[in-house]
Amino acid sequence: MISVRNIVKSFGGVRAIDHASFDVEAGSITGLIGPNGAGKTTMFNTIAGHHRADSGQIVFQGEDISGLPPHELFARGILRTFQLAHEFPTLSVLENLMMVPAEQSGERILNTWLNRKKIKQEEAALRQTAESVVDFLNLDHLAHTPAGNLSGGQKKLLELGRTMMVDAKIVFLDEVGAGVNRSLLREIGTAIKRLNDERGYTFCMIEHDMQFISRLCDPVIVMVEGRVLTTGRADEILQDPEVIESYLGATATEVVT
Amino acid sequence: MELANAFLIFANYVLVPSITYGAQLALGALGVTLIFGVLRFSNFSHGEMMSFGTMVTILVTWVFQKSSISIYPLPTALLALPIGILATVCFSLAADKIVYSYYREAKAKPVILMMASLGIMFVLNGAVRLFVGPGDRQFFDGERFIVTASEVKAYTGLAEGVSIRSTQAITVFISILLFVLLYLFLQKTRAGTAMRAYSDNRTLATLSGINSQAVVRITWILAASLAVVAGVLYGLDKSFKPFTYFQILLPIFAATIVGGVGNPLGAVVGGFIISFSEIALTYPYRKVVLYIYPDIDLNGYILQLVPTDYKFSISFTILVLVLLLRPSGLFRG
Amino acid sequence: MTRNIALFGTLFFLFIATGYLQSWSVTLSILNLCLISAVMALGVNIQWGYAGLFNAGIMGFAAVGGTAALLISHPPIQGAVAAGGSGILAALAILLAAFAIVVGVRRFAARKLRRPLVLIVLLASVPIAVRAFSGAKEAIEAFEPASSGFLGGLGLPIILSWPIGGAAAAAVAYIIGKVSLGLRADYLAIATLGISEILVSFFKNEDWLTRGVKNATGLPSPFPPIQNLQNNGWVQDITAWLNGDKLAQMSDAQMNAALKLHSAEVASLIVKLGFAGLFAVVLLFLVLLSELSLKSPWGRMVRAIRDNETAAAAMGKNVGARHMQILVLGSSVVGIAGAMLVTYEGQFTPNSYLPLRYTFLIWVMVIVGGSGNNAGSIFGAFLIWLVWIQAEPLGFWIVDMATSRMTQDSDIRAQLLAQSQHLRLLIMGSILLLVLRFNPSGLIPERPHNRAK
Amino acid sequence: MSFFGGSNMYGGYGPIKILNGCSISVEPGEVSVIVGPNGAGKSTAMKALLGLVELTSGDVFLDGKSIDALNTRQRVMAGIGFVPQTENIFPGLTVDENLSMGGYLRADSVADTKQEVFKLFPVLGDRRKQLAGTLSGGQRQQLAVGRALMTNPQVLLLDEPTAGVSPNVSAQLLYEISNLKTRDMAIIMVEQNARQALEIADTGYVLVMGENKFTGSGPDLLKDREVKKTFLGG
Amino acid sequence: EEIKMGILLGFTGPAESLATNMALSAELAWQEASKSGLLLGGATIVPVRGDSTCQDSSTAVTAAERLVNSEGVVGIMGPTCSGITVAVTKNVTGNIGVTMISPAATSPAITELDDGDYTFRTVPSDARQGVVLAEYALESGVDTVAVSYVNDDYGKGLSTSFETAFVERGGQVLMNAAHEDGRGDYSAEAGALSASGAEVLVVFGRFDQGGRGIIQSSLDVGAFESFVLADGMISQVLLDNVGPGLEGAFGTQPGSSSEAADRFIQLASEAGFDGDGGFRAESYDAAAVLALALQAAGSADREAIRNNIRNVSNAPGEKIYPGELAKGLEILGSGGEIDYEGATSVVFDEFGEAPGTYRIFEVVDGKFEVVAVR
Ligand SMILES: Nc1ncnc2c1ncn2[C@@H]1O[C@H](COP(=O)(O)OP(=O)(O)OP(=O)(O)O)[C@@H](O)[C@H]1O
Ligand SMILES: Nc1ncnc2c1ncn2[C@@H]1O[C@H](COP(=O)(O)OP(=O)(O)OP(=O)(O)O)[C@@H](O)[C@H]1O
Ligand SMILES: CC(C)C[C@H](N)C(=O)O
Ligand SMILES: [Mg+2]
Ligand SMILES: [Mg+2]
Repeated sequence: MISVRNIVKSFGGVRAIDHASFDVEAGSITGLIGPNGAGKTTMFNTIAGHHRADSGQIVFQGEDISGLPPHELFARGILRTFQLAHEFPTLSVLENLMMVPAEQSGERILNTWLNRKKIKQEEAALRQTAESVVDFLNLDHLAHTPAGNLSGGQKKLLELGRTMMVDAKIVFLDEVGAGVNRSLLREIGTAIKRLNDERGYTFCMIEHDMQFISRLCDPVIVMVEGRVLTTGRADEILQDPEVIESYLGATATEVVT
Repeated sequence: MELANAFLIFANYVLVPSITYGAQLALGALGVTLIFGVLRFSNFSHGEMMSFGTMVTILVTWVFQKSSISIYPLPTALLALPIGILATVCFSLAADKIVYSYYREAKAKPVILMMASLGIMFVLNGAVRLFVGPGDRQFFDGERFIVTASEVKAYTGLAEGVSIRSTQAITVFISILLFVLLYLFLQKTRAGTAMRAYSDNRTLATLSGINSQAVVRITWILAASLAVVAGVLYGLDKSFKPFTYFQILLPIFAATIVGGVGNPLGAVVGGFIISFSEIALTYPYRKVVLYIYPDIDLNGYILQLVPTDYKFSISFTILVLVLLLRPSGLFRG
Repeated sequence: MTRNIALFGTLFFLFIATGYLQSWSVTLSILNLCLISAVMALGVNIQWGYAGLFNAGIMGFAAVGGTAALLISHPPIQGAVAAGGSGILAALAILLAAFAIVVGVRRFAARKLRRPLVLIVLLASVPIAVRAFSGAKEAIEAFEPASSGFLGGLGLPIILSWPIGGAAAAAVAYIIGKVSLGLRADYLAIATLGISEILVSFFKNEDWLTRGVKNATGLPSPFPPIQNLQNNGWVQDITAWLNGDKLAQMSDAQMNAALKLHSAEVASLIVKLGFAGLFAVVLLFLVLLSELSLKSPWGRMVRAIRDNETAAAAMGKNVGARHMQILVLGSSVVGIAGAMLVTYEGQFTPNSYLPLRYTFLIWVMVIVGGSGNNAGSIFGAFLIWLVWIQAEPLGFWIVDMATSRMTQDSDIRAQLLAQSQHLRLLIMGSILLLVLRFNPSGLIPERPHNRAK
Repeated sequence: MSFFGGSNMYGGYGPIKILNGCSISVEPGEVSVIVGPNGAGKSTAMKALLGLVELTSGDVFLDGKSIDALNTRQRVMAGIGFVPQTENIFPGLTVDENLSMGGYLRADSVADTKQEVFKLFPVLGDRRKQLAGTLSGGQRQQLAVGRALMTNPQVLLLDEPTAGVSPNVSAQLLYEISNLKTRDMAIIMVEQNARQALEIADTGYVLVMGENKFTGSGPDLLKDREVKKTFLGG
Repeated sequence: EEIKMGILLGFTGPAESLATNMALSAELAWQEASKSGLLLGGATIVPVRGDSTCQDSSTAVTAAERLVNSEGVVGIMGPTCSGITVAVTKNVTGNIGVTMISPAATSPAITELDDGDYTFRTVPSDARQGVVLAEYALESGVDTVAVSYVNDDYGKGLSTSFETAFVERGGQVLMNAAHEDGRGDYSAEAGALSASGAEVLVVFGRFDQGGRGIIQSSLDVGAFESFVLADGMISQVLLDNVGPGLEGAFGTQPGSSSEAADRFIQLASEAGFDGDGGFRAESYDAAAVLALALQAAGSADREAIRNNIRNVSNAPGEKIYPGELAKGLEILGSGGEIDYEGATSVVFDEFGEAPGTYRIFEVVDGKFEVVAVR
């Protein structure tokens, strides 16, 4: 579905991505792991249009999308979450969700003057969706709180919730799990699976929780120092000595079980 | 010979004035940039702080002059300067205590602090005029020129000369000195790093044991001192008039921004960019060119890029152009 | 809500008090400027309060609106048009033609040829245009320089200039936006401030167009001149009715004199009321539009962009386009206000466009009133303008009171009284600081949007 | 009474009450771990211990004395180090300067400690001159912990130190933290990575809605079925 | 009885440094009239001040309204600046019918202003000053100049009338460029003007603002040695501040008899302020004319005052000079006629302004000395 070809991205002297290539198959839940500073977030930022790659190409469903701005990628169904939560602090949790869908007729200023009725109907529908997402994330009691007042983990949940507001084709999740309570993370995992099964979302996720990765992801891509080290099924990867050496450390096996 | 003339005329009308004016702007911009860098707001009262400090300095200078204390050939005002600085430092610390600290603690948005500084600006503006009135005040004494154009002409036998005022030399000297000191202070000392840390993340600074009140105090002391030095030097070179101190705020801000707010080096470079663009771009180069190419027929053209009517605009145009190429100023803040 | 009612109530009371203590005419003058300021503040609020755009170029947009009022309403000056109109038109035509050719070249010519061709076209056309233009400019400015020396305007009703001023400001804002919208807050502020200085110095120095610093006075008013109005029967009737008690006790001659005096006052009151009505209609209309947008997904999107641009972009919002839209809308509102102001004053004086008055003061209004909230900004505009005007007599009064213990001819008292005008800024500053101290997010702050039902 | 902690803490953000009588404490040479669902008030409790959140009632004590009257900076000077959950570095300073700021209060030389930190997190050594704001998420986290270690405190409070840190580094980090015990440091740590954290915990707290729900030694809690199911993800 | 009169001047803003002494001068005249006890059988004039800002017409107009409508003044001395004078006339005084005499607004635009004959001025229009100055300059052998004017209606109007007259009479203006008041630095202007090749610099500005800045900068770099000045620049303060560089410069200022002018300066210094400087004598005269017209009107009636302005200040009648207001009041009180001359030879023509007599000053030994009157 999305194909990353030979991307290079440097910041001053630091080469964050160094000729990395990989594919994410339609319908898969692909994991992206690697040690801190491997270039995973930078890769997401590049795909989602927040950075421009120094060289290389990103192809989405046959179209070269390198260098397109974020809002156009969104329009094509490419969504992402942020590793450091990017909520809209003065908007309520519900509003944070309701603002997500694009092409809302109420976002056109002329409509807000001339076409109030249509807006009202759309809003009602949106609100329902948003409320169900809020329920799902256990944030219902905070639906009307400004998102800036959420706890660290709650903000991460909100990040995830936003991807559930629209029919995305592919969602890039950057460490949704970090800081999220493990019991809740289980449920999130279930939800991701469901979205994948029922709505046909493709996922590509960065995560450091190996349990989570091995439960959900196939395949798993390993990045190290800006390059793709290897790709494979989770259980294979977890046994790979190189991966253990550079990333998992001695406790790896223990974690998986 | 002719080349020497060309150079002298260029130096006299473009180089020396630009350097002086640039240094004056740079000194002002250093104070603005410091407040922005550490306390994170644009201090609109800076011009009035300059004016206030200069006013005190003038009053003290008069006392000195009456009791014939002097440091000839240097202007007496330099002797009175510390007292002006002291007064302004006291004022700004008081203003911080009464006004700014409240918003800092309430974690108000920078724009609120900016508006508060506008309030301080209004108050100072009124207060200075209540004290000394709105008129022009001359307080320069001492030797005005180091060398005048006619002296140079007589000495060299050339057709052109260049004049250098003592105030110009003092201004340039002091601004270089202050800039170097400030730079070293911010980059090399623990207190300097603490100031930058504080501006980056206040809570974490407290958590690291940095005394945020001390940081704020040092910042105001530095900014107020810079303001008074800038104000007095400017007043010595031109004259003291409250209204101009408000007007000069705009080019000072422009200088700060061009260089990149929060960056002392940027403030200095910004000051010179503004001054050069005002002076060098509006100067008619007819005579300079004629010295170099005596035979050329200029056909009545005076070779002025921009009329002086637009000199303010030209410096702003440069500003916008610089920002287009480097959206956060020449040196990142 | 009760708080807002209390605040607006206080304001209302202050206006009434001004009416009783000073005069209704003063009250209405202040009110009209308040209304105009409120429209400007609304424009700033749309930009800063809704979207976090730091536009410090308010002055420039007000000047653009003001220029529109001049150019729409001033009768054309035949002599000047005859002297230089054709030259100006020719210069314009040449530039337009050149522009058309450049556009054509960029679209159709081979890639390699584009740059050289564009260069050639520019090099050929610009000097000709400049020559035609400067000749015309000189001719126009030489035409009766003391009384005119410019082209004049179209001689159309001045009210037309309100929408046109708005549109012109919008167009200017579009260009400014193209240049400066990528910048971070403080940088955007100084860039817009700079560009507005450039605009104003253009209006100041291009005499052929605006008459420059020689000022264009006597612009037609939408209302009949007071001198005519005061002689109208119905005005006299109203005057007689209003002053019935007083007039009854006078002799005929006295009565006629008094009637004349008072009818001038009444006529000016009527005109001011007329203006107040027009301004209020504009203000309400703009507020209505702005509230409709703010309380809809558009408003939500804009606030989201203000909160976090990166995330908004990732959620599919075209941040650049929205910023441009808001800059254009807000500036056009300011442009309308600029045209209204020139209409009200009946003159265009480019020297009066000063950052302190048009940029900082308006910003103070928005922040003191409460940014992000239209009611707040409007309240701020009313309050600050009232204070701005009343600080002067207030300053005098304070000094007078404070020194009343001194002997009548005390030197200090005299000195302080003589400088009392400078208390205006001091008082203004103190009030600003006091209000901010007790209401850091403004007197009527942005409503938290969390209780959306 | 224990060495350091808060007892019966009530408080929150202005009118919003978050803590409802929770108590947390730690002894020198021991590690206390707090776990709980998102929004339970864990971070708030930590902030309360530092004086960053105002308590309406309850005590914070250190070494047998109440330190309620001390402000944040004074508590830091009394020897409490803290790594917040977010905004825990100086983004505009270099890595090196960040660490120096960590050692700001120390009179002795910080060079040795810095070397230790670099040994623990080699990547920080490689990036000494890089601006901290441009580090990757996990690198930031390492820097944040490194900064707190620089203070060489008596009491160390860590709010989710391993969030976003890769498994090998986070395992090592926890190992180092348990090593700090030998230096008689008292450590309180909030963790979502609860299994590993509780393993090294002398005391574990489960916080729900601002109240202590369960308290016990780390291994005990790990064994508790209910705790396991509802908070540790089964 | 207390009768209120307004003083509307630019107390804040770019002309703020002029305002204080202008106000004192006006108040001096009113005090004189009130103290004499002869005014309308013992009435006193109470001055009320208003700030015209010199730049912001909205504020100025509201201040004027306050004076007229709430303070109920019967006449106004002011404003300082021409633009504001027009605005206030159009929006307030011209409509309501309150006499306003400006001591400083010199723009030619005011001559034919549609003011219901309520706006007067004790300074002549710059249209005339430009001509006088141009003629004198050519006579003194100055034929090639550069002009620097302050960029407002005053500077612009004056420089235009000067250039026209100068060129018509055979002079050459190599550069005619504006400067702005209140800027931080004027070396750019000085450089550009000197590069024009002219030897003499004509400055139409303000002695404590840009005008002074231009001269200072020119002297500092040695750009010019000879200067020609206009009324806004004639002030001892300028000479004191700039030093000997202005020696030999000459310039014009409205007014005729120097003797009368000196009388005013004398009066001022007795009252404790400096009467020598921009527009102070004019302010005294404007205020005096208002007081005398009030006396002639016989009551505090706004229209009657207006109708008597010319009666008291134009011939025929006994000539009245500064300090002689009591005498004037007395004559008027007994039904006689006066011709108020004042410090600046006050006459009002059909447009309500002085036809313009100018004193020509030259700087000799650091002082302005009158060398001619025309
Ligand atoms: N703006 C920048 N300037 C300089 N270096 C940068 C910048 N942004 C990222 N880097 C560097 O690029 C490398 C890759 O960072 P990235 O955030 O992609 O890592 P990551 O794989 O997401 O790591 P983590 O698991 O810790 O989140 C890091 O070494 C980081 O320090
Ligand atoms: N600044 C604030 N203002 C108002 N409420 C806040 C603020 N910060 C946090 N809260 C609220 O306090 C509650 C507890 O927050 P806290 O950060 O202590 O949770 P936590 O237990 O640390 O959660 P997490 O595991 O997600 O970090 C949350 O419901 C949150 O909404
Ligand atoms: C103060 C003066 C220089 C005012 C000037 N004469 C004018 O008409 O505006
Ligand atoms: Mg990352
Ligand atoms: Mg937390």
